[in-house]
Amino acid sequence: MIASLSFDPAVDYWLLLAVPGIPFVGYLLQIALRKRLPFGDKLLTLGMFGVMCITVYLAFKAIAAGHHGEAFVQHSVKDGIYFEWLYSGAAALGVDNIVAGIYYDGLGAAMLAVVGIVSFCVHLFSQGYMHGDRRYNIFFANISLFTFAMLGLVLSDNVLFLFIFWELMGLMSYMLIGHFAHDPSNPFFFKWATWASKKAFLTTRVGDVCLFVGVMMFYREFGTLQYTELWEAARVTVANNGGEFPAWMTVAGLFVFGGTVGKSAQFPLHIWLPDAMAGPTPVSAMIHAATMVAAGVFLLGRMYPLMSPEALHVITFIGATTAIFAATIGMTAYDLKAVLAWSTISQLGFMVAAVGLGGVVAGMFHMVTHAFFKACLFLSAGSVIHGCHHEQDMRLMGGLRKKMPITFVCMTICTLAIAGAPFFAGFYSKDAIILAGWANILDLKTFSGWGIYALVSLAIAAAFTAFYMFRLIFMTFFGEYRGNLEKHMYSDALAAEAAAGIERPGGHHDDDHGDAHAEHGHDAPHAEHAHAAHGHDAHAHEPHESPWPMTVALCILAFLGMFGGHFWLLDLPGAVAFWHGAHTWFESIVSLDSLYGPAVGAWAADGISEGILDHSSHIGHAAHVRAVILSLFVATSGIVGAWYLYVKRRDLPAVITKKLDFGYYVVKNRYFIDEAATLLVIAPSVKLGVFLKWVDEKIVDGLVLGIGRANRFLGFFSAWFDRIFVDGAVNAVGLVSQGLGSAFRLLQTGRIQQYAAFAVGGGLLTAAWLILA
Amino acid sequence: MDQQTLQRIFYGALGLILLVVLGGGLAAAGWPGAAFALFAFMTLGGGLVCIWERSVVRSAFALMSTFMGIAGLFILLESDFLAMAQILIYVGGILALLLFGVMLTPPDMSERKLGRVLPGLGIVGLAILWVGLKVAATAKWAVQGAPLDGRADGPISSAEAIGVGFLAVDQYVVAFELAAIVLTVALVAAVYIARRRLSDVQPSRTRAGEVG
Amino acid sequence: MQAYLTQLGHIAPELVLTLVALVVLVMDLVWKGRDSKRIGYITLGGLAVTAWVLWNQWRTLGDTNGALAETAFGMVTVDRFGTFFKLFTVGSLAVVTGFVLADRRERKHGIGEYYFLLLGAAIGIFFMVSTNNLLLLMLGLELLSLASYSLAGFHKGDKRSAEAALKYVIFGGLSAGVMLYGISLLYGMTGTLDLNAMGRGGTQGYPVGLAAQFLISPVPVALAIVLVLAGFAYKVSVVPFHFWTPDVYEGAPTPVTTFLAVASKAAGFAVLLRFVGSLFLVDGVHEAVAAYGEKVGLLLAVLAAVTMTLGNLSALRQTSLKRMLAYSSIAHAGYVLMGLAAMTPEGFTASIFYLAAYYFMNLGAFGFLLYFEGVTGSEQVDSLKGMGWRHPVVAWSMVIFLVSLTGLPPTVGFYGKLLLFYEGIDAGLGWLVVVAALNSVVSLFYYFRVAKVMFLTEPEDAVRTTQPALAGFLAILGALTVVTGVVNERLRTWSDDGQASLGIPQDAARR
Amino acid sequence: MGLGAYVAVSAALFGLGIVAIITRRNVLYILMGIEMILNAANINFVAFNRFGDNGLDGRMFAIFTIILAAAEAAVALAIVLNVFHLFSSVKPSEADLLRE
Repeated sequence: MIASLSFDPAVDYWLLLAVPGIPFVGYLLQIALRKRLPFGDKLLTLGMFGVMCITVYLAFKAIAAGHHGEAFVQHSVKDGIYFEWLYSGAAALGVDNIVAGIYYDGLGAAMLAVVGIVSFCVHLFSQGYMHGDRRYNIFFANISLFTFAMLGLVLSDNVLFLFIFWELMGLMSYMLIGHFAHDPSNPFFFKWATWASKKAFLTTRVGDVCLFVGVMMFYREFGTLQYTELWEAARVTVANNGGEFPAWMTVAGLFVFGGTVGKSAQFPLHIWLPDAMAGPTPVSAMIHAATMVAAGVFLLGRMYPLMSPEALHVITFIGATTAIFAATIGMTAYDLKAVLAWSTISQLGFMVAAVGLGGVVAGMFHMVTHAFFKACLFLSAGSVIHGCHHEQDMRLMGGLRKKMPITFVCMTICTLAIAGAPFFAGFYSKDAIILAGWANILDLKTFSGWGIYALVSLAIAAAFTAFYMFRLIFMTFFGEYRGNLEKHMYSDALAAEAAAGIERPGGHHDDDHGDAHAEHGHDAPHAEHAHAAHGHDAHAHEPHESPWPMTVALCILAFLGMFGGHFWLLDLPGAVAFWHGAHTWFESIVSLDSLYGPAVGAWAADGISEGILDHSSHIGHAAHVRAVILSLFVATSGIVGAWYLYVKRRDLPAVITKKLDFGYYVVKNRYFIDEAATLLVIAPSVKLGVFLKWVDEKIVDGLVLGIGRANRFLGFFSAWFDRIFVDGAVNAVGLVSQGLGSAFRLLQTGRIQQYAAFAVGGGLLTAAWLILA
Repeated sequence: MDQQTLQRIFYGALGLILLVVLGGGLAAAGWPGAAFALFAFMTLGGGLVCIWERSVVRSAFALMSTFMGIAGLFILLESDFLAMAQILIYVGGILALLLFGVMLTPPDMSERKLGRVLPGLGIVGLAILWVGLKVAATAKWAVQGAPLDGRADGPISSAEAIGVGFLAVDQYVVAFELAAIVLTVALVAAVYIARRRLSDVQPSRTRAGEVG
Repeated sequence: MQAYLTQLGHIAPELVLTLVALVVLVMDLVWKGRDSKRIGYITLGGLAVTAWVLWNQWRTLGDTNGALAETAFGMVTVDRFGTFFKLFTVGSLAVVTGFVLADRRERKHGIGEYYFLLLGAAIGIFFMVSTNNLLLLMLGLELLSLASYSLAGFHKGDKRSAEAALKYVIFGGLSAGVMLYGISLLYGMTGTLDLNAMGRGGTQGYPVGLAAQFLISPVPVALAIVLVLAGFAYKVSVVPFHFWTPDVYEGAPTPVTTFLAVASKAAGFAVLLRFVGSLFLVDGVHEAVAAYGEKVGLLLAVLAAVTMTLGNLSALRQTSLKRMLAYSSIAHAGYVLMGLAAMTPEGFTASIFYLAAYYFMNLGAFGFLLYFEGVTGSEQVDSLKGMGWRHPVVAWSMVIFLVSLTGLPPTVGFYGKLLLFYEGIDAGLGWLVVVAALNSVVSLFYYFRVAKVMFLTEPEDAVRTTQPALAGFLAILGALTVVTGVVNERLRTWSDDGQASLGIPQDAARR
Repeated sequence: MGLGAYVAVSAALFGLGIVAIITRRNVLYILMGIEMILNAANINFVAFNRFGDNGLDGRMFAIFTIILAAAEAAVALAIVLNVFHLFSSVKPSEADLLRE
């Protein structure tokens, strides 16, 4: 039965077209009708459910084909829906038309399914989470448009359209981060959201410009923007160049990678992502964890054959650095969402590093599994925050295990997944990345110092990941609930922070709790203010489980976080082989051949160590066993460490913190990268702006004024000229059009015989012209 | 000049022109020429009178002269069937229709005449004359060069040829049928628009059941 | 007999449509005009059948390079060009029928005649767009005109409607007479009524017909061409034969205005395209004739420039939406004429494509007008105050139509204009393209005044009624306007197929 | 008489028709002017057919023109009557509700 599910262009292309179409129509409806659209949120969610069904259905087709040994080949514009862009103009420019079409392959199938599922879950979740928001409808409209953009990005078959959707996503990210910027009832979010949205927009713009430059470089050299043609062009170019990448390709590739650095929050442009947490939590889950930030990695996957080895080294370095550096920061954060944000950056580093190491399939795989469990983690965090009445500080939580059982179970599953516990989704993908690193080192062909650096960094980062994620679980769900306690183990630290004027994002969002505490500032001890603020609502200060739309969304994602790595339900032989991790569902549909086509695939594989490609080979086997052991080891060490520090010996963290005094201070302050950016980039920019303004005011204006004076001095000619010709021209256009309009109106006398006379006269004139001409 | 004098001058001039063209036609081409001159005069003179006269009824009758003259020209052009059709349809049908119209509308004697007619006549006439002369001087008509009276087989009755042409598969049958549709549509339209009912005058008070 | 049946098969769409018209007439008599809706549905059903027949014809014509070698009954040219415009006509007539059904101000009796006359006009269009024979063309044109005159005056108790009909019939009669005279001159010079034969220069280097005339002087040809063009120009309201347009559009019932502005105008352009193409551009045309075609092209270009300028500038000051749309339709005639003036096959394609684009956006705009006549009972732009918030679906659809009429992306109007501009430049009419671009800017002002009034002013009185069916239909049209603006491969191909069946050689680009 | 004479008569009649349409104030004159123009064209058709000796085209066209003229006259008169009933005038210049 499953075998009969083969890709049918006649039907499936229309389904694919409907996939971005549904959220777009939803967006239009919602934005046009706003509150007049009855059950707008429900409608959009329903539409998104349809999208999810379509995408999952199509993905299952792909998986089924893969499991039955059929190569899931690329379906491209040649046999699908497409339209020619610049139909006439391109010919005039002397280049080929840009054909925008649908490109659907295994990676696309997986990515679509991810976006479809996560979008649906986020829509569902938001119904509970955003309930009562002032701009509830706008929120849904925006998130629908974002979904449209993301789906379009995945489906588009050329880099130009990828870029267009990329920018659209950037815009929607900006709007969604700034969602609370229109809500003055919460001063903290009000300020933070405005600032964070701007920061995110501007920071990613740096990367986007790089991407555009890179794309244009490729377009200039290759004359095309289609993926398939780009890959082939790269292969031919390199072959003609004696197997070496030309230097410009390294440069262009790095420019393209710049886009990834911006969008996927890689070092050093990662600074926007933690602040993007100013947006509503569902947005964080969808945009800043599962989909948009993954687009950068997706881009790398699409552009991989264009990357020279040198570029790949840079990519490896950046990815590995990001992975470990973000992980260290994640260990020190107390804000629930901040931990997850840093974890996201770290995981994105894993993916980028994987691509750099040649494990492009592994990177893509991790992108997919990560989307599931990270979305689930964020939504669980949202559920916790919602349950704790918009408190985000982990130090004010604890013991929620009993009060929010569903959330607890879901979050724990996904934490196990991200930590790389066996049988969970993250295990397979992280294992594949470690394997890529190991094979990279073992193989002479690809060996470089970067590989060792990457492997070590990634292994440590993986251990750190397990540590800080379980730290999160233990702090949030274990122990006793600290939200209501006046005195607990963190109260001194909190009071000190409050005294130092450090604002916290939590506890301020109060659509339903009044804004009484907004006035009396943040210097009051938290417990007291919590009572004062929420006192009028008897049950409000007790954490509670979230409503069903939220928990259902959590359960769907948690299920995928558990089983997303390996659908052994589908295919028994795959289950037998799962120890080898060889036949995950993902690898059955995405291989280098199916990603880039046979010719380019083989060529791309040529530059990759064979261990990554073939698990049965000597290197592959050796690498694989070591990789599995290493992953198990780091995961276990991280989990045990977290358990020891946050359950067994809860006094130790403070001691360690004290011991590490300066180091902790540096990490806690995010390595001062924001400050460095301010000092090195922003401040000079501002200074430059000030300088240019000065130049403009003093010199340019002065010059202009001088000329003006000279003119006046010379005589009235200039003024006359100005008045008659410049003003005159502007006025004349208006006058002539008005005047001619009036003149034409005079012709329209309403008298038919005069019309006839005019017509005869006009006809005679025409005839005369034609006769005399 | 008062109206009376103008009328006299106009009709006097017309009479003179008639004499001149008749004589000219006779001199130029014998009796056929005279016949042509007569019919041409009927045609154009009728048109002139039609424009000149201020009574609609008179104008309508002048137009009849035009139509009859054209019928005569058709006979000269060996299209006797057409001539009959011209008289039957134009004089018998269209003109009768026009006369109905004339009678259903009141006479309008306030018509200004010379001041309004002459300048227009002059300008348009001159322009058309200019164009006409240029055309006449340069036209190369697709003629076979056969003069009117040089034809061996003499006048033919075109009725049969036309009748066959109407119905022959590869000639005019489509046009014929289309003409039928045109007439049907015109009939329906004319009847609908000319038909008057109470409800047309008082659109807001349509009485139930009033149909027709 | 077999041949006869085959030939009948070639004019099957016309036959079916005639049958539908007769059925409508008879059923109206049988039902004594009591049931207006049922007649409307019969009309729609008949149109659907006609469309189906036409579609089959379109497909089968694909086997013979888009056109049959032999004319049916010696007169009817069966080609994809004609079929394209017939489909266009059926499509717009179906919409107009829907409008009649939705028109709140339409009285109930006489509705049988209403549909019959509409169908009669369509029959006229069917014949006139699919013939190279001037006789049949004239008959079809007159059939369309006669039906249109009476339709314009259909509200016979309404002074404005009656006045519109009077103006239309006078201007139309004059134009028809003038055109007939021009045809007689062409006939005199060539000895044939077949457009394709006129330009052919005869064999053995001995020129006949127009070519022979050109040996002596082009003056008589110029006169004849101007006279005939006057007849077509009146139909598509090109300056200086446009004067009737605003008055008649304003006075006629809105569905009729829609019909005149869309179907009738497209049919006029169809015959204009065929006339110019067959006379000057088709394969085998004598070189003297072809050379003269360039001059005619220049004339058309000048007329196009004047037409679009006049239309747009006059529209600027209109307070009545209906009258504004009338002037806008004049301006659009200028745009379409631009592709014709290019005198290249691609230019013709662009014109045809633009007409198809015009179908979506103008039907939509007039549907909007109809909708608001039903709501406010007024045609004034000012009466739309604040309606954007009261009737969002219709208002936003209208915004799409306005965007498309202005020619902004991502609508089909933009794409159509892009093609026209491109072909204009390609044909060396850069100045005309500049004029057209400036005109588009001018048009922005009055189009967006409508949007401004709808969305940026406060509503004055309460909402009265809505017509959800009409609103939904407009939304669909709006969606189509956008969709065809992006995905118009198919439409372009169809336009090109239609153009290709005219038989203009690809190298007809001479400038 | 040669072809030129007929064409000259036809051209003159055409001119008269135009003048009638433009100058006379009564709408019935306009209709008469239109008839004149149609008749002028008819003379041309028949004359060209007669002298050109090329089938029946011209004569047939003339017949169809007569038919068209009849149809048009019927419709036009119906419209004129309707206008007369509403405006109590047959002067087209007095029906000028629609202008500018």
